[in-house]
Amino acid sequence: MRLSKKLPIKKISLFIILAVLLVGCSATKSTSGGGSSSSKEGRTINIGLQAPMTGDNAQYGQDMRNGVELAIKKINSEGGINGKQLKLMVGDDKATPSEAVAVVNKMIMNDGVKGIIGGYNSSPTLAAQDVSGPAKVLHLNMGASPDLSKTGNKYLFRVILTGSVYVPAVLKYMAEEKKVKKIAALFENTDYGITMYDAAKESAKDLGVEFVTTEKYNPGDKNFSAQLSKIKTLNPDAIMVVGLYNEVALIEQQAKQAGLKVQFFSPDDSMYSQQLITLGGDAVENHIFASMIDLNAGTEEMKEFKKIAEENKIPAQANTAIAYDAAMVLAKALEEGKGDPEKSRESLANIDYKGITGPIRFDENGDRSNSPMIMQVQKGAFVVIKESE
Amino acid sequence: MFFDQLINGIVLGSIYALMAIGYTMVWNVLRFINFAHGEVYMGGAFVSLYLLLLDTPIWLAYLGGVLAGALLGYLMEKAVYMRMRNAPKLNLLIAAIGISIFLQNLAQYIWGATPERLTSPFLYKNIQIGDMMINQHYIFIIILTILVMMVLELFMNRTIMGKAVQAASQNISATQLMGINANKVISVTFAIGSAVGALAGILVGPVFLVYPTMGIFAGLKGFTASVMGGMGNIPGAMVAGLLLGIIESFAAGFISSGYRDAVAMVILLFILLVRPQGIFGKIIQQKV
Amino acid sequence: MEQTKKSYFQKIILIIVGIALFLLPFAITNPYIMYIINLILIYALLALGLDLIVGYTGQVSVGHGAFFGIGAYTAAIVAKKVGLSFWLTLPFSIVITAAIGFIIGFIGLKLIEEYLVMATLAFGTIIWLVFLNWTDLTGGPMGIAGIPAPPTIKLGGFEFPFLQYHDYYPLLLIFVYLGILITRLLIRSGFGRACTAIRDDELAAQAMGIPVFKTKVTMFTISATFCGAAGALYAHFLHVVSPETFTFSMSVTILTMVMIGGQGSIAGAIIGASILTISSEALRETPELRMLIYGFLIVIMIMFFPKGIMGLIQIIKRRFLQKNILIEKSSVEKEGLGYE
Amino acid sequence: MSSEKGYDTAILTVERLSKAFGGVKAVNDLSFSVTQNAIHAIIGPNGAGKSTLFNLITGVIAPNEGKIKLFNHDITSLRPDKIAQYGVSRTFQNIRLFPDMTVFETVLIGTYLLTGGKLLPALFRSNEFRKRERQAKDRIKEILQFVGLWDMRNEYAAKLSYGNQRRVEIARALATNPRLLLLDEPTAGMNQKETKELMQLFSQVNQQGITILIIAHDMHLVNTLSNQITVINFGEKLVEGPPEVIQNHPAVVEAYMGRAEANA
Repeated sequence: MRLSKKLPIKKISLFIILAVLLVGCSATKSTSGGGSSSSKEGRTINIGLQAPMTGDNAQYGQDMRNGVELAIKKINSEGGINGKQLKLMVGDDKATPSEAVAVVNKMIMNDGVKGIIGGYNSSPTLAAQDVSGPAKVLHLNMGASPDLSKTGNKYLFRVILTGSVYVPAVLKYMAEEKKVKKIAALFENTDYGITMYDAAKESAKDLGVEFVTTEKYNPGDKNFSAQLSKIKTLNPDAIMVVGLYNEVALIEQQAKQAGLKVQFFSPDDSMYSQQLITLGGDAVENHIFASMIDLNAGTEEMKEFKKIAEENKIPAQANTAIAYDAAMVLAKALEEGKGDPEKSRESLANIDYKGITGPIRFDENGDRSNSPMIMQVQKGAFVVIKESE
Repeated sequence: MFFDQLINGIVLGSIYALMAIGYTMVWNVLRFINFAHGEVYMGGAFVSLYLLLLDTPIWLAYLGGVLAGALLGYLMEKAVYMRMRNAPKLNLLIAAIGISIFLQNLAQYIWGATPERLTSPFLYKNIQIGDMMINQHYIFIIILTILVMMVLELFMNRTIMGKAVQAASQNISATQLMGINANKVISVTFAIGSAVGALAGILVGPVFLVYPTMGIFAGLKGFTASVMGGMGNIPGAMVAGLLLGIIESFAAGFISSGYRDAVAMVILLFILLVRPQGIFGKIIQQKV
Repeated sequence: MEQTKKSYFQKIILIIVGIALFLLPFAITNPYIMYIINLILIYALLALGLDLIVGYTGQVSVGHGAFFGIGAYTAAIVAKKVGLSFWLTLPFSIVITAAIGFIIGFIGLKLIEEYLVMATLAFGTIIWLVFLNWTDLTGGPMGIAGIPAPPTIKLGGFEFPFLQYHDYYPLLLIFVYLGILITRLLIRSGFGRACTAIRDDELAAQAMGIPVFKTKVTMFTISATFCGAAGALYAHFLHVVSPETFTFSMSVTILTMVMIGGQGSIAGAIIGASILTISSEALRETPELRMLIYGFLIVIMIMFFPKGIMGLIQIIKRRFLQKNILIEKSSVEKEGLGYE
Repeated sequence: MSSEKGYDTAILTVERLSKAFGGVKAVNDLSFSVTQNAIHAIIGPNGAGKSTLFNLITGVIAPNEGKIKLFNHDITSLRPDKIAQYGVSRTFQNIRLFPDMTVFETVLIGTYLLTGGKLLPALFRSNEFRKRERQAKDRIKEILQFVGLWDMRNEYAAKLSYGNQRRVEIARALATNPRLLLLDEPTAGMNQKETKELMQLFSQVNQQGITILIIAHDMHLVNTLSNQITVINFGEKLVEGPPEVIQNHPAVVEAYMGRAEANA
């Protein structure tokens, strides 16, 4: 009895300790935060990267980080923007909305970032832009969902194409050039997979293509034998796979093992990674997808990018290039804004920048409207089989 | 389709069975669920992968992975569990979960998050039976699983150490009567269970890839199989693993692939409710 | 009966500190810190809830993340599809989690301890898969976004809108206080004592006339309800729910909070929630090492402080207050004599 | 429980009770009855089935055959807590205390039947609730003073001496307000002085109108304390009667006494 009567004292003392701890934390944080907020006048500008750094999507986050770091290195070595150096704050959103909100909160409110690149996935981005929008922080994402065009957030821009651009392009190619009629869809049960599938269903009507079956798999699944066996019995002309490249590689491997010989294609350039070929081997040969970037293009920008990638011993992946571009335009917008978020936004909305991923311009929804090219894996390399229109 | 799913089920089931053995053996001696067992599966596969990158011959790389798995299990026991012998089971459980989080992220720190493929000498060859194609690596998995089970069965019933492990499931101090140190029995149990778990990870590597979080679901399934077979019952775990793989495969093929993992969980709940001693619970009692 | 002046004094201090904590937002300007504190409050409610069943009743659950999720999703669905405000979604969440908690408790608590762990694990995984796959209701992997903030509270001439993190703090704090109050009231009743007796010795408890199964199921239901309420708060606070939040690792996080803080202690649950949330946020600076360190800390804590931080404090206090106890005992003896 | 009247002789009746574990019959076709206000002893060699009998009576295990009646209620196979509600309380052969509780808290658990486990009164601290809590606490004070542990009420029960731990267990059993108290070898492992004190305590308990059923090894204790003895061996009743009869019964001497003396 006496012991339990003591509880309050414990609680009080601990609450006080806790409070002190919290205040202590906030004090240390605000000194670091203060450092960055004084950076308005000081020598650095913080930029945030919101991307999955752990978990199943971590590889994409790593690619993005490489790209952004390359860009920042280049900018800083050339004297920074308006005489200030850029500093990258990496936040791991674990590809989940709640973590994304947490990291973006921290970046904006504690680290005082002026712009955010990311996330890679749509639903974390959708959740995070709820925080970045009201704070007037530029947010350049790589999500696929059309919902990202409908947020009404003027500070949200998308540096890749939307699913509603990629999907019709590749589907049109399949229908017209490959004469495909019956398609089986196999997509990951995430917003990305569903978005792409919905877009495909939409444009399939106009092209006279039919989806004979739609199979889903849960994120992280590595065993697709059940779905593939089912698809095999339906004998489709082609299979549209929507997923992460390593899973796509696995799917095609397992299809090959199951004796399923059919044309595979997927909507976008998230396939565009050397890893696809490393993992898939000859099983991914002939895989077709739409892409906004060709790493073998002979443009000046591409050459330069590849050069600094090589100098820094970073693999030149598509996502790395896209993130690199994003960081470059963000830096440009911040430079022109001169610390005023409204002006920076204005500048980004009207930007016309020649990037490695082609010309970068944003429409009123913050989306790019380049038209993609069609690529295919041929002899272990990515080859453009149809130039962008 | 039926035949396809059956083969898939047997392959999956072999892996589950191998995983289940580790859970069941540890349960036998310590009566707790080693949640970090999935990380042994992952660790073994990663070490094999690493050895292959160093141009080690493939068999040696596989063997190295298995040994590394055994070592990992042994170290887990020595470094953590052994120091917690008198702690409540709940604390052991939390410690195991902590180890699991630690090892997953250690693997990511060292090797990165990108899934990698282990090579297999058989992966690109198929065997034709009628109009069905069966991958040779699948057959390799099945044969090796059977082999491991036979060796394990021999070890358990023909060697003193094996008998001590069995006796330990009744009463850990009973091993003392056989003149064998209880801690040694526990260490051996961890090492063997982990070696088998690591082998499962290595066998899966060429098919389902190797990555830091690969152990989570494999662990969950192996654990389900060990409950199905009756906790602590090694032959039960083997059969239940196979059964689980086949059920899951058919459920995924004929019901819904989205709920495939739920099937295993529903089975787990059902078994716990209807027959908590496991499907083969009787076998233990007869053996006693 | 040993209600001395001292304990009244303690009570008064407690109340003063409790009220003073409402003023915390005035001292904190950084909204990010406020956000973390709010998260701590939500986690504290979860930890309090889980502690009821783990710490006070001795039944281990690794499925309480699912109850959290059910509460959050119920609130989200009711708010979005029916259009009800927070004050109506909250009771919905509570009722539904209570009902599911009752069912799961009824099924799972028939099992022995180790099997209960497995059953709750299975339950948690199933619920997560349902969140992920029942796309029509839960939005599938995309979850549900745009959950409205609670409506503005009007008190006389004052208005309390929910616009930024500072505004949520008092609401969350009230719920945590409510959780603490309910826990205290329950623990110091026949019911609560029955729970601790079951934890310590089920057979002896039963011999004293305690209906073991009924008591356990009741406590399990209450415990689930705490998590359901926390879920509703979370949904309206974060405005978004998605399946990955409510996986097995959430259940583990809550359990770890309880264990690290010290089971069977209100202060322990709150300390555990605070420490884990803060350390998880502090480690954000090093994303690659974050979970590595986190896992390592869990192992170390559980190995060396098996009774959590409260256990540690208990030991220290016992050492320091040895004298004190002796003095108090003699006064107690006097009191005893006086009574006769 | 008004049915009590008219049964002033037998309050507990065991009829043809049998329980087997595997192939071994722990209790076999056992019948006996306990009269009101008696101190009834059960004796028998180790493994005779005495503790099993207690577990059967208190509902911890269910019998294979036979009936147990308490105040003419059939309590066979009821849950232990239900049986406790009928006024049966017990101590355990190996003392079972709650490891994290003080003496006071431990005995407080025994008042569960008085305070009840209702939620709403607890949450709203109703007058009824407060009254019962007060009653429970007063009762504990009374009991702890009675067993002589009032001064140690704030000590951790598990840290007390063996004899005092037993007293705590008895106090906890008394707190349920039993009419029948089952004591399973309460003096095992105690020294002479402790045994004597406990015996005194038992007769005091008995004087309060509580019937006692006691398992004991100590013949001296049984002979001086009890007024009825049932001797069982291999789960079966060997003989029954007052101490004077049992003491000199040849079968008892052979089956039990001889061994007990040899042990001593």
